[in-house]
Amino acid sequence: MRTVVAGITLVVLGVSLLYAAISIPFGYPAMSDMDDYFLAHGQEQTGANNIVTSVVFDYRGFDTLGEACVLFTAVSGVAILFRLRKKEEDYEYE
Amino acid sequence: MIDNLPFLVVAITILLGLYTLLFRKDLIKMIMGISLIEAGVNLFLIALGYRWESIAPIFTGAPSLAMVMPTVQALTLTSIVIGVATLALLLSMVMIIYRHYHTTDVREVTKLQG
Amino acid sequence: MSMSKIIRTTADVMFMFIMVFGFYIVLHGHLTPGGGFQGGAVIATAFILLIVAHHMDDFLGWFKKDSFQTCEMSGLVLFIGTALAAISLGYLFFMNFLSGKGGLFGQFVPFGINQGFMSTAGTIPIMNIAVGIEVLGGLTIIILYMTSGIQSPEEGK
Amino acid sequence: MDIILDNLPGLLIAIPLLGAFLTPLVSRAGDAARNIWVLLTVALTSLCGLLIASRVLETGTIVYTFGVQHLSEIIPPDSGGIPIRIIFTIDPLSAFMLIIASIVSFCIILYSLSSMEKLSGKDGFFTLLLLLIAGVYGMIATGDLFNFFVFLEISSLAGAALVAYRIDKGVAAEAGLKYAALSTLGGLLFLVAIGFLYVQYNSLNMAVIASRMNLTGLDIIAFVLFFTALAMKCGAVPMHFWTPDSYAMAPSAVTAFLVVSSQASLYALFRVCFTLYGGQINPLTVGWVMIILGVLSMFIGVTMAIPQKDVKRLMAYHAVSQTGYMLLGVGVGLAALSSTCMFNSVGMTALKGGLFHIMNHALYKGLLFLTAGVIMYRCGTRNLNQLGGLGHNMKWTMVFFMIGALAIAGIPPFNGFASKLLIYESTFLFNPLLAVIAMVVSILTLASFVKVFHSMFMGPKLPEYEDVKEAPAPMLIAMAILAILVILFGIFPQTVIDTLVAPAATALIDYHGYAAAVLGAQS
Repeated sequence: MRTVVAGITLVVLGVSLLYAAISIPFGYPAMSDMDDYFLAHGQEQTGANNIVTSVVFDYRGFDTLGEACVLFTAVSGVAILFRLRKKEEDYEYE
Repeated sequence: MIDNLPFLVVAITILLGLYTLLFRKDLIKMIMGISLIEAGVNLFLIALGYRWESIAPIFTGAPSLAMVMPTVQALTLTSIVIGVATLALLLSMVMIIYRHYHTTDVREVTKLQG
Repeated sequence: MSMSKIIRTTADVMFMFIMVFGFYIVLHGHLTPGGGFQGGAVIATAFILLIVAHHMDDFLGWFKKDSFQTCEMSGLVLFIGTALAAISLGYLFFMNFLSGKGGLFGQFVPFGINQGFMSTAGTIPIMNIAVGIEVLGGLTIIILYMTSGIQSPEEGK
Repeated sequence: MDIILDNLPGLLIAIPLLGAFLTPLVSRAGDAARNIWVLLTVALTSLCGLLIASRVLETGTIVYTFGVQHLSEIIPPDSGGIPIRIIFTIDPLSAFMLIIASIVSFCIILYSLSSMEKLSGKDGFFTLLLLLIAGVYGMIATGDLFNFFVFLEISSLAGAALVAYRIDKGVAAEAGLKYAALSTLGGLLFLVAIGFLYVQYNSLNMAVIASRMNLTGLDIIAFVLFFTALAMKCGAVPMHFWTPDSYAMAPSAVTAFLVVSSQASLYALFRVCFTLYGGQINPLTVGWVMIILGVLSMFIGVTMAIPQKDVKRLMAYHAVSQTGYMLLGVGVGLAALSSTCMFNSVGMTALKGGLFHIMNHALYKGLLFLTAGVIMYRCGTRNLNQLGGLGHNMKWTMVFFMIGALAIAGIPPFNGFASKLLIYESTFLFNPLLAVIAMVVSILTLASFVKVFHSMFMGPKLPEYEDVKEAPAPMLIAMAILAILVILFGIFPQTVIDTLVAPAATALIDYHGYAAAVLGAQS
């Protein structure tokens, strides 16, 4: 039963991805006004030559704050998984 | 049609990753499937922002002014680091499961009935 | 789990070069391709090279695990500190209050191709350094925990 | 002072993150210092959340742009009318969810201060709890799709690590792995859908995409991906196999907040269906899909809950079935949108019922999980067969459990009844069969909770629980806050509906207003 459901999801997602692959023109984006604004004004407003860094740290800096938090979550998650635990903390799951 | 080759590669990578995730029985292979899907999605995001005959959006000594779309690359950077973080957490959980169950086969690991 | 003598000596030598290259990527994030995350990852590979080449206890002899944790925390606090400083100066959160003001990193950059000046781009270099330190500490701690997790299969260690 | 009031949305996320970053440092100075630090951070954040909610309910949608000099610079003058930065758009619906998150987050931190005393790794636990709270706040308040994805990942990772906190001989780690793998998969599908929208409309802001949207084949695929990704995350039936495991294995304070984080995904599902694809999708078909999901969740949740013998697994299945009620309520509201006459009579009450049920569910389900946590904290086991006769010693916990159980079953004086009544009225007019199923499920819920109440609290005093003491003070205060709110919302439902739920429901439907708030009325 599980393989049937998995097969259906695989086929459905495959068809939708292939349809998308055919219908999106590669190299000719439909609209690019936001990106042209970044390219045109990136240097004056943020002063950085590397526009990607200016987008990462200034225009969409809040994403990068979330980004650093994701990495910090992973570190604290790994830290509490490998911590030194006292013996009796485990709950006997029968 | 041949111009859309990158999106075809994306579709194949994501399907391969999903196949490994859904049909493989070993936990480590399932996590490999997840990282394959992540690679596919990152490639998809990058390929969305490409323009023909354009260079990377860096003005230091740039040969031409026709540049690729920068926002997508910022999204991909974030998505890659999220991929690293998820993989680190998933793999350390599998290590813990292996330490207690001494197996990584999904069928034996289901003490919790789903 | 330590490698042969040749690998250990080359690792010690290479460690310095990778560190310098990593800090170059972090510091020149706003001019050349790269930035906080990529540079931090390169520096983290320098530490992981040492972990792989030498025995864990030797490595923990040189660098304490707490030093990486403080490294990571200071990077994060510096990052959110520069962002909060914008609020204290009366602007909104995450405002680039240094760019174009002629101060620390404030040189004005006109549109067009130039060879890149170091003291430009306001708060972006500061954030680059902060994220570089954070990723450096974070990735090394993850690898330290996972290698210590492998070595000791018995309960609790 | 007005600097803080203007920057509230930014501070709403900055304070918990700063608190989480500094917790390991503060905890080196001892447990008491860390407890004070964590409690202070959460109290400040909840205050921010409530302040924002009250300002939004007074002055309408707040739009906060990150990285500009003044609050009014949403769209840069020379960018042709498109916002280019990340924007927090907090409309009455987000304010409604912010109130839930603030109340429940304060209660669970207060609760876990004392419930974690005997366990190890506490600074990691509190760091992750603060990050989970910050992630849920971000998911609720953001108006930017990719920013939502980043906060979705933060709350998923923090939630998965907290689910696996106890490790329990690998069983909790397995539940955490299941939760993390599923959330990552959901997040990746969400990201692919963002890519589809980005390539066509070149924007990540929900308001801009909504105003530029004209439905193409790609948008329908993106909608399906959004729907499955968020349905996966909110514990609706087809993908609900992670909910019972992770809710049962996580520490009970964390479970109470995982319920709120699933509701944040549910909020995002409604945001996508009502605002992002406002006038584009056919409300009847999507409404019926939501109704079917809701009915399935209700029915499967309850029927799977009855044979359970682990208290928290039983409550987890009830959480799945209650999510079904919310989906049913809002689904009927969405389906009724297709014809205005039906909407005026049925749709508005259904929407109000569904949204009000989100708040009630967060309150009484949080209360129930906290009571289960007290029993786990004092008796060390969750197995119903081994428990019994706890009513003699644990008076307060019994009272709180009774309040929670009666509220979930929808008994009149409590808040569950108020929202379920709204859902029954509207679904009965819409399609009588649905209302009948909803009532049957409600009766089954009451039956299973009576069984749990009897097996845990009634009966003779068992020898091994002879000297079991009542829960410590912070846990009782936390449960008392939730219990008082459950009773208060039950006795005065009409005032709560008029002040909180009605503006949220109107804001949900009015996607033009949402776009106008961000784009300055030329959308």
